[in-house]
Amino acid sequence: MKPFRRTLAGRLLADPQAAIAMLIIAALVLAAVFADLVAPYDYSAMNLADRFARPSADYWLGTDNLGRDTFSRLLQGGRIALYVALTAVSVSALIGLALGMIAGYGPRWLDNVLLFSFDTLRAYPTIILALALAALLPRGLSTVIIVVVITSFSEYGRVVRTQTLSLKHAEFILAERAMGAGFGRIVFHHLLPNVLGPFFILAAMNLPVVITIEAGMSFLGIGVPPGTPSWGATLKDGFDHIRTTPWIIIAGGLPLILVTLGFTFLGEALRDQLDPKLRRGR
Amino acid sequence: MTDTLTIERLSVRYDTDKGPLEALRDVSMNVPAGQIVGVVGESGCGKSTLISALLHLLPENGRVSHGAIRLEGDNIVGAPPRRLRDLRGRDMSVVFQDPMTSLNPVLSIGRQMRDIQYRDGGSRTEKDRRSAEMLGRVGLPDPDGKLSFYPHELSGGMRQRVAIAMAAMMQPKLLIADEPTTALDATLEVQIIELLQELQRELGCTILFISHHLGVIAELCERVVVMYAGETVEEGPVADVFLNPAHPYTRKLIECDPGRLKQRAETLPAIAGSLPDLTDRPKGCIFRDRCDFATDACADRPDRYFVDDTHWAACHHTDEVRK
Amino acid sequence: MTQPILTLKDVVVEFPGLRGLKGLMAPPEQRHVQAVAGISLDVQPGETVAIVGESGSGKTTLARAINGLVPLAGGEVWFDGMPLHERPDWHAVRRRVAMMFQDPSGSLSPRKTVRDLVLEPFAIHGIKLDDPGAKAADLLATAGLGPDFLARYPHQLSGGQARRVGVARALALDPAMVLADEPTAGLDVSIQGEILNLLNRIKAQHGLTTVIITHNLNILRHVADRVAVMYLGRIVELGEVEQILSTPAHPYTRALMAANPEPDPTARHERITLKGETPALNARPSGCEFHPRCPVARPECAERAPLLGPTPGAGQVSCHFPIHKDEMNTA
Amino acid sequence: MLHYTLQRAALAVAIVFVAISALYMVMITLPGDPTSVLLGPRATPEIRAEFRAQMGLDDPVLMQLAQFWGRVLSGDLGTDYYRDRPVADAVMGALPHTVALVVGAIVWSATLGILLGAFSADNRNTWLDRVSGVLSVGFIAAPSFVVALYALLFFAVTLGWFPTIGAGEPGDLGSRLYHLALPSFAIGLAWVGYVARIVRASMLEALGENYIRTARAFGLPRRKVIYSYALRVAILPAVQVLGVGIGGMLSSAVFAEIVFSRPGIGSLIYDSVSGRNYPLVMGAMLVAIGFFVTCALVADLINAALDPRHRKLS
Repeated sequence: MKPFRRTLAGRLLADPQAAIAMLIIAALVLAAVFADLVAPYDYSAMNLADRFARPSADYWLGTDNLGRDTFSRLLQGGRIALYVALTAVSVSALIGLALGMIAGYGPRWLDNVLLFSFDTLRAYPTIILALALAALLPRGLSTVIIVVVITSFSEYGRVVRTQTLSLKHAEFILAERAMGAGFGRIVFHHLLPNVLGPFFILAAMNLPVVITIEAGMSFLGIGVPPGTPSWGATLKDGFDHIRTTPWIIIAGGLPLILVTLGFTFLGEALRDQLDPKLRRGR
Repeated sequence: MTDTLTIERLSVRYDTDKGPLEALRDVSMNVPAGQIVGVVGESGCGKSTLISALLHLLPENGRVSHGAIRLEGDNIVGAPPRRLRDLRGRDMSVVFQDPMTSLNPVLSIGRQMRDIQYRDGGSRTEKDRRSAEMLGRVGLPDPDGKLSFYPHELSGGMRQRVAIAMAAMMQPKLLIADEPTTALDATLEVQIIELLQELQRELGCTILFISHHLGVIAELCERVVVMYAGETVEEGPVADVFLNPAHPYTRKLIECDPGRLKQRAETLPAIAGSLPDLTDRPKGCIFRDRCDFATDACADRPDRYFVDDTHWAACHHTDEVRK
Repeated sequence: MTQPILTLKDVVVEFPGLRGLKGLMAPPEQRHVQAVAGISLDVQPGETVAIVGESGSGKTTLARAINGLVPLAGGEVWFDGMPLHERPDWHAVRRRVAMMFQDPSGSLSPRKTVRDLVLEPFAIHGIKLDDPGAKAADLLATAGLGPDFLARYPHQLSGGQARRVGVARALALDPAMVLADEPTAGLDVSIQGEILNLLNRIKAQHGLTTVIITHNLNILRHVADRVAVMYLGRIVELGEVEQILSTPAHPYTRALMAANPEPDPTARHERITLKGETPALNARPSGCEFHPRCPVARPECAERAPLLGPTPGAGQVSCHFPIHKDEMNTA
Repeated sequence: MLHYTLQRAALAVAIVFVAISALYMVMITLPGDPTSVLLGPRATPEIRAEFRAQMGLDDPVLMQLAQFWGRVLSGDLGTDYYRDRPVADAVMGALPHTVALVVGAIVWSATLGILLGAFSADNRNTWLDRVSGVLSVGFIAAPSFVVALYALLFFAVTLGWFPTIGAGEPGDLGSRLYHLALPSFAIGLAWVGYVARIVRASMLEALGENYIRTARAFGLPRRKVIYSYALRVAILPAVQVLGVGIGGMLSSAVFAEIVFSRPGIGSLIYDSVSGRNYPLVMGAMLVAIGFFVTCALVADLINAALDPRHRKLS
């Protein structure tokens, strides 16, 4: 057994940036899991007597135009953000991983076809495509996930392809072929383990991006169904009454910033640890 | 005869994760003016650290911990930045090993050669004229036209000629050549060695020639310094050192070169064992663990033992080695 | 005379030259360059043939073509009676033809332990071992490494140690032939000897046929029986090792030998400096492809390409005006 | 270089063609009945049939696609049925505002990002470097629409330093720039972070290269080595990233345009989506994707022009 401080988790905890990041992420996960227990109010309960209430002991982060408690809604929003991010990232990452390896290791013509489709998919600006598809698809989290998958799997595909391509001509792969190793053995035993590092880093870095997209789409009213307390929807409520309820904007933006910051920090720390080239010292 | 370069007990230390690493320890050598002096050693012997230390280009975690580097008598260790900049390129210049990466890929040859003449007066045309003249001298066809070329448009051999032209253009007191032929094919290696010999004759500059190739050193150099694990183990005239080595490592190294053997050998000589860990140098002689001559005396680090005025070795058993 | 174990007949390997728009517009002969341009060679069982050349000579490509890592564009390769140019069962062929690669640690899969690496051939060919650990230790021992290396990863090995792992692995399945690409590349002279001794010992023990690709002329005498000198994808000279070393007949071979100074300051070097550099594969000179660099070229060399023919000695050379032994002495 | 340019341009055209075609096919095949959307729920079956025939909605999908491209190539992007105006006019009227926004964001991110990145690399592993590293990551992490909202709330609504609404007076450059400052900053901030990270990383890589050692070994002044030799190489990936990043900026522009109530492609699409105004959505998508792909192409060509190694391809 390696001592704890030499394991990946140990090394990450020793990095203050990563430690803060993991703290934030832990808070998010806890809030998402225990949202119903922690929340002081039902996130959808309207209390018309307390509309536009400023932050106070009763309502820590004030209320909105319908008198709903902002804090409770934000807790619930974390759950939505986490759900969308994890689902969308795993789906698009797996598709990208498969296609990227096929492009990188497959025949040249297939590589050209896949690369062209990656390029084409990248040409759609995410939010604009989301708007276009919103006209066609029902409003809901599955639409958000579909949009994210469509616009982001090509990015994984591209990174995995580049990595695979550079490994394809590496001498150790040639050596495997020279020993008679077949396609499956080369791909799963020798390519995959060497591709996974950058792939996981990219996935970690993409979690906050997806959270932002979900919030953005909900802000535009094409994400979660009306009434669902996504962070983006909460921000939209705040924006609609910006002069009367500025606290909703301030409070609604903070968890979003904190969580994206947390995931980004973690992604960077992971990259520093997993990518020996970037590690300090030689 | 004056010495262009004298190195006295130079030690260089790197701070690493595993603690301090002494990459050079008590390195000493003399480079007489107007000569070609070879430095020979295998990987890990500290050749590249030595060059970085000479040019004061050690990485951030490295520093000279001890000793002196004298250029025409002046100690340049710890010299102020201004003096260092004057040293580099004017008093000392260098040709690096890999011609493919040692020239800037996004600047033309002419621009790079003009840039290094920044100290000299003269117009752009004048500088370009000088550059072209130098390129012609190192054997580039159509030197004027080559000024607008980018490095990737030239072959490896041609790039190395450009690098030599840059190094020689400033008429330095000391030209350092860091394995300038290692990345080249044998037939090109010959061309570059002849070019260096020619330049040395014409310009009369002093050359410190670093190589792992014993044959090239034997042919090109007058004196040779042998390095092992960050230490200088032997220094002397090439003929003496190669024909009558005084250090067991030198002797082994020469024996190992299969080009020396004129008969097919069933078993080729090799040096058993491996380099010591430089973060934890063994006490006593650095070569002790791999040495056939080692005795208890070797538990003490040997000092330089002079075989004659110009030839020394760091070994307690010099006499036996030379038998 | 015995049947050769490996026979090459006019082997040609092509690489794509110009691509894209330019490629479409270029004349067909420029769309491909020939890295190996018609090589014929017989290798007898138990023999060691060294293929010598500088970068761009096509020597590595030739080795890779023999065991199918790069496709043939023409010619025939016969190994032990099997036609390797007719879509053979490579899986089976590669079990008997082992290959050692140039980059000692780069040819080891970076995330596998040494134990996994030396057992890899058994895994690939589905061979069950009673005691894999013992087998791995055994193989390492043949290559001169102790069992403490079993748990290491490639990046924890020195160049010489990685090379030994490569040797252990090449021998795992008891191959009939080994293709060794630059077995001394990246090794210091003090280590080089050990690796060559190891190779020689194994060759003798197993009666291995070996093809060694190298640019290191110093080792030829000690490892090879015969030598083929390559230039621009063709063999320019072929012969017994001592004959090639002492009386090279091709001017290029001679320049190559002369370009390799001995570590002896008293030796008198007679240098033959070649003009210029090896031309690019898509700009092959006319006639004898060596003539622009040749110190003894005559006008007809630019017009007529020489064929590989017998030398005054027992070898073969492709030169209109090969050097004779007596010329050597007066030079 | 000419060959390279032609090849990249052909690829760009193909990408726009395929991207728009795919979207168009999805648009006309996926939803139930576009007539009910375009004509409203109260249209009679007769009117619908007439409309279908007129629009060619009963033709095979590929035929419709061909007709669509035929119209597009002749400059006709269709009609905006809500306001009864040509889509081309609406889109072309909105485009300059979005372009200005994106260009503004690029100006912010390129200048600040390169400065911050080069500064970080120059002072690597000092506390200055660490602070600027945390800042860059912070910039990257902050979602652009939250930045836009915060900027609006603090600098426009609370402090009143900047206008809250609109794109400024037509013809008055000063007023236009004044209105542009906050929204373009909101879009560009994340890219300041990206560019700074990339420039720092590639600077450090460049500083480790042999040719930098050569330059230093010849005694070139440190400033020259860093800012002229290393930065020149280090900027190349930043140009590439910004080129591709324009897609992201276009997405952010949607928010900036909505938050600051500016005209532009983003708000045009936003408004048309709620009304299911397909011709307008398609037109705006075409222009947005065309703009993005062109920018990426230009970035690619700039890169090739700055890096002589690239030109070898030609």
